[in-house]
Amino acid sequence: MAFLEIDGLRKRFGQVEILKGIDVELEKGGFLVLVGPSGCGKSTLLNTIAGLETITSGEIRVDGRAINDLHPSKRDIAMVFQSYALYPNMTVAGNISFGMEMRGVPADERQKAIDKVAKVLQIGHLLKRKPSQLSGGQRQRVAMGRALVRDPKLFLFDEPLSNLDAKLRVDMRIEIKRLHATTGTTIVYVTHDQIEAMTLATKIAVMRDGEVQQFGTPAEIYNNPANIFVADFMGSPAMNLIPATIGGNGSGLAVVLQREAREPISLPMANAPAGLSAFQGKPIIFGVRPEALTDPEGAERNASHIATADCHIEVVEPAGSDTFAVTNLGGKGVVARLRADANIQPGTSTPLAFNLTKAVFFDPATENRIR
Amino acid sequence: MLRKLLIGTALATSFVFSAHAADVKEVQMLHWWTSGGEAAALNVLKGDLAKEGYAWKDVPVAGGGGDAAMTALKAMVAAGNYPTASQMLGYTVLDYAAAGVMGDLTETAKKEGWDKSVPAALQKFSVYEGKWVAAPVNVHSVNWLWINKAVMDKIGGTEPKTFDDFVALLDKAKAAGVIPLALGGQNWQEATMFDSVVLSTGGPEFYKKAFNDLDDASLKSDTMKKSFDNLAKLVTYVDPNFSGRDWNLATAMVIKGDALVQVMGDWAKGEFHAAKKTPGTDFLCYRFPGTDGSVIYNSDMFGMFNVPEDRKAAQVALATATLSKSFQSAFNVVKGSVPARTDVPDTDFDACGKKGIADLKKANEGGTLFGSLAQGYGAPPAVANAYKDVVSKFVHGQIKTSDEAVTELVKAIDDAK
Amino acid sequence: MSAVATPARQASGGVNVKLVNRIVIYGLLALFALFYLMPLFVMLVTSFKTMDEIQNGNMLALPKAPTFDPWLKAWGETCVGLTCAGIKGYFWNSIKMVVPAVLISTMLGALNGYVLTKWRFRGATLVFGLMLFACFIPFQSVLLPMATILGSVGRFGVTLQNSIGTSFGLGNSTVNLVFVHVVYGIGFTTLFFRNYYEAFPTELVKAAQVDGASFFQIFRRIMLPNSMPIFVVTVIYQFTNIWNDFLFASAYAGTGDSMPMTVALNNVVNTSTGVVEYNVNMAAAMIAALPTLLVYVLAGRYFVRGLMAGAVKG
Amino acid sequence: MSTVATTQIKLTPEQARPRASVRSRLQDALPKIVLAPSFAITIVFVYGFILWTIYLSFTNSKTFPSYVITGSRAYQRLWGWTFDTDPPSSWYTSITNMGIFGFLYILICLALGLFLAILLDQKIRGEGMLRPIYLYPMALSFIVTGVAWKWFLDPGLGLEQTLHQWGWTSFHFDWIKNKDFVIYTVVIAGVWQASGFIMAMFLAGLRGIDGEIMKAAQIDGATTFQLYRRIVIPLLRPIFLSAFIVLAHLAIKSYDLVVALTSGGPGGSAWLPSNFMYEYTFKRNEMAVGSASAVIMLMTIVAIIVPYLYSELREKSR
Repeated sequence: MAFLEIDGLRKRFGQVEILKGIDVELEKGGFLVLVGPSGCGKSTLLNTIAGLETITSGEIRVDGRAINDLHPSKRDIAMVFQSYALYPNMTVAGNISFGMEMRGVPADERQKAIDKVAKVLQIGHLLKRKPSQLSGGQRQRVAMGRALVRDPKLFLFDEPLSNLDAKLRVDMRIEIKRLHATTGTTIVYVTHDQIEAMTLATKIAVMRDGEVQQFGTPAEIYNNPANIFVADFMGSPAMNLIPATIGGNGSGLAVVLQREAREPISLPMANAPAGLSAFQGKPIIFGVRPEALTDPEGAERNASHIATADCHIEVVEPAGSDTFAVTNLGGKGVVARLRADANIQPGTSTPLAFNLTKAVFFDPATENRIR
Repeated sequence: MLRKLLIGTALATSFVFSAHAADVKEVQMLHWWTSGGEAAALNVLKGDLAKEGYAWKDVPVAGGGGDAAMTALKAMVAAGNYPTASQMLGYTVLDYAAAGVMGDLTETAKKEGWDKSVPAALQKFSVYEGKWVAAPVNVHSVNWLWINKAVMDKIGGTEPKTFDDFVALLDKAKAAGVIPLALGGQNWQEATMFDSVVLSTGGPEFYKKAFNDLDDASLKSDTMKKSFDNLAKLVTYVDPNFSGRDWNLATAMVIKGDALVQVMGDWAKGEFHAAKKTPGTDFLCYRFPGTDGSVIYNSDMFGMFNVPEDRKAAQVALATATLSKSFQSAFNVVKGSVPARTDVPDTDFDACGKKGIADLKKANEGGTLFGSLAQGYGAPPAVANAYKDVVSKFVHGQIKTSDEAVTELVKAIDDAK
Repeated sequence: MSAVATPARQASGGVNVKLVNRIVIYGLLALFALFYLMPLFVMLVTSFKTMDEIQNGNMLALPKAPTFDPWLKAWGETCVGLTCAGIKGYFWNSIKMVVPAVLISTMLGALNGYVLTKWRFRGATLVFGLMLFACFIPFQSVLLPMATILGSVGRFGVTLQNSIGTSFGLGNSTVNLVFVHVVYGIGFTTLFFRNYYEAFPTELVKAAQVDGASFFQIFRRIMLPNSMPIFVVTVIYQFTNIWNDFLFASAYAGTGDSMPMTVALNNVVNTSTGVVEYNVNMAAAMIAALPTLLVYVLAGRYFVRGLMAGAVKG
Repeated sequence: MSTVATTQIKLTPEQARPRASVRSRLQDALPKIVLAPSFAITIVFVYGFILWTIYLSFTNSKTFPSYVITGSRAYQRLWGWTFDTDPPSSWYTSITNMGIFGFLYILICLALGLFLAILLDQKIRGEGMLRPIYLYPMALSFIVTGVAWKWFLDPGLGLEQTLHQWGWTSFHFDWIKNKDFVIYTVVIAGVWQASGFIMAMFLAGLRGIDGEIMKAAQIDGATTFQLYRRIVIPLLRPIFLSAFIVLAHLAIKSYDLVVALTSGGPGGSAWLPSNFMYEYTFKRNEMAVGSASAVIMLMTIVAIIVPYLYSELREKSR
């Protein structure tokens, strides 16, 4: 039995259904990231877990106990908000200990807890200040301190890093990861940033329009996206989604990619997914991540199935650690990720290796994965 | 239904109060006499009652010539908290009596002989369906001229006996460079003056028919039209800034000699007294020309409410004291008005007061004591105010001709009836 | 914002243009200050004149022989009805009515604003709309029905008094006035607080909920301590309105022992057929207005700050 | 997870429900419970009384309320008076005055308030002194200031006489004595009383505007005038609306203003509907007509305010 279980959760505002039957579960000590574009319902889902919003139907269980009807304070959770939600009228110490005060914890115990958390987060020198006297990063730390001090069963983070600048965001991300590793708490974390999702999560739920599109480990989500939306949303640069057709090639199936003013590329498929044969002669969406489309020398050695084709390079983007090259396939710009020192010029043709082991196929009608 | 409701609340109140056995030795008095002279006059009554052991609980609400007080009274009655007595004017007493909230002082009236001593014209308002419901405090009369004697001497004027005399006198003043007529351009002042103009123009019979009986033919008549013409004539003698002026400022113009004459009720005398002026030497009081022998009156009354039993004794004491000869004399000497009973000796009154008392007696006996329409003693408030509207609009030019004024007057009074 | 306006002027003209601009601005401000101060000036000079001087002199002229007598008379001697002890005694009546009325209506407004913004429910907007529209009812038209209800409540109070020995203040005219002002004040107080709390971060409330604070604890510990500006605005607004109310005060509390200042002042100022002492009236008026004037001058700074903080933002 | 296990888990909260549910239901209802008294008294003491007034307007109530329905005579009379323009009926005067007064009062207060706020926002030394000077009129009751204004506007006592004494004898200002202009003096005194408060609202709004927006506009080459017209004033839109509500409510309730300043004006030419209503209800003992006029006033307010409230609140709730 999982630690956090969400069963068939629905949430309706009048006529509008915000959450359309969410099923998610998370093991103890896990780190669940809810990710999706704004308006997908991820924050609402978090709020229902916190008890800040009621649910229309379904059940939320923590540690085997249904908590849907409990007051937020009775759910044994702690929450870090996007704006940090520090009480402006209280000092840092007051902010951290407010929850304990509400539960009637004696003053000396509160002080001990404050000191402990302050040490962990290195905010001891800030305890007497008011939130308005703190920098963004400091506020973030205090907000986390307020959550940590409760030692709850479940931590909830609502886009906690989105108000920080890029550098600080990376630092805090690492900090959160370290905190998770050292304290072993269970965390549910909302973000719209797929990098945060990939780096922090043990489980990711990709959401759109009040539905979970895919639920799984970061690797599953990344390598086996369930549909075009997930494939497109996760990963940076995004997966190349190229309109293609499935052609027969005597022995087996082949992916046919149209090119401008040149004959199409035909990539033979060795271990095509079973469902693909039904699409013979029909259009599909061919998905390949930039790192699976590279120069033949840089191609993954142990990949079982690589096809190479000459491509016309339109743009070259050296990014330091890698070089990205843009070619045109199936009427779309397609990004290939080459080694940093790959020697290619825009306007020339060069062979590119397609790692077809990592390629995925989607039905353009349903947008679902063809398996 | 309202009546039932009010009586119901009164009963409830009296039931609750009947639990107390002892009488409440206190009178609660709503009034709007808050200025120095008026308060001093009323203090006489307070003192009289104190001598009999009754405390005076003052409920003064000034403003708008009693408007604010009447609003407060309506609220108090709606709440079922009746005062022992309230200062009231004319038809208001009858309205409250019709609503069944007034007390009954008939016994006291019989004992004190009020039926004989109080002029019949006043009893029309203080007696409702044979029951005494109010005690009249005074009689004001409004058809007075108040003249600055120094100015009068300077221009060589004599007492005007007719309207034409009056116009001639005003012309003299105009020629001498003083403002002939001091008028406050507020509707009640204009209408009060018009009361006198109508009495002067049409005579007592006409006034009664038009302004007390609201006789349609009289209201429409040429005499009424002539009255408006006369009013228009008078208005030509007014200074340009008269509009909106308070009556006491107009009186001050006469006192200072900026103006010759003011047409105003006898309360104006208080202003002369306050300025340490004496009648005969500093100022003159004449009847409005052509109205000698008649009195247009208004009267302050103390309406007596249907208070709980334990407060009735105090109420009787208040009513008795109010109509006692000594108080009537003392009060009215200060207030400038004349006693509400005709058997009070005039020894303490000044010349104007003495004349007022004599005039009242004569008018009462001769049947020429008429209620002032402008002051709410000629007709119910709806009509009186409609009348004031028309007069004021005529004075200020919204109504342009006397013909139109007569038409409007008839229409307005019909509408309000 | 003003900080950025200045460089623009510098850019578009030289020092002279800037100087002329400043002179024009200060000139206009001073001119308007004169316009606003004029009636106060008239009242002030009049209150130091003798009646003779008022009647014979110019109203804008300074007093030739300033006298404090009108002030002394207004304070301690002038007649309010038949009691001639000045208006000093009516301060207390007003204060004991105004203070509870202001506090209760403000607290209710704060609670309502809190519920309407942070605990939205179906129909909350309609409820607010209905309460806001209530601000517009003409008070003259509620005078009588309200009196009827207060009367019944008063009789119930007497019954209680007789049966259990206390009326709980029912029927007491000060209590009545407090009630009336609360009833007709919550529309505006709710408007002020709702607009303020609308911009108040909801996450703070959520955080407090997670921290285990109850409905009232959140209000007391989180909302109220952060509502100072709007509190000042509302209190000033309510204080002014209730202190200056005449209609309800005269209708429900005209009797001497609970008569508020406005009624007393009105009784001094508005005489029907008596001599008007303008100097005393003006002095009495200033004395009566002193608390509100003081509140405006002292709290004016917070007032603007409070309005700024959101009272007008919506 | 077996079916049995599921059942067991479901059982526990099921059993605990009676106790937890009463409390939690109370918790859920608490906000509504808190709001309920305010809402209830509003319903009774505002809307109940409005219904009462509407009822009375269809009776023949005179001095006291009468509860016998007698039809719409009060409205017929008001309707008839609406077209009595020569000579103007009191009702016609009241409603035309309301139009003139309402329009000018609100417009001038908004314009003057905004103008003063902009001036005061130019880093003025002595702002702390000027602000209360502009604000104080709101603190005074018109019972008092009315007298001062009356004197000031009186040609024989105030401004005109003073200027004549100073030698400017051709100066003429007698609006308060003129039936066609007296309503404008009411506007002047009304503006004097409320414009400072509106100034404070605008000043607060100006202080709340993000300085960066202003900087951006200046970089775009906007002149000071353009800056205010194109950027600042549009940003102050919500304050215009709030100020409008405050002013509209003050305008409709202006009663003592007219009484203290003009005693109704020459021939009743300064009346506003609230004066009309008070006169008929309390002075003329025609309560039905007074109530009908109150109902018409309220309906007018509904017509003006409700669309605003609707659009404002609908936007907000989204």
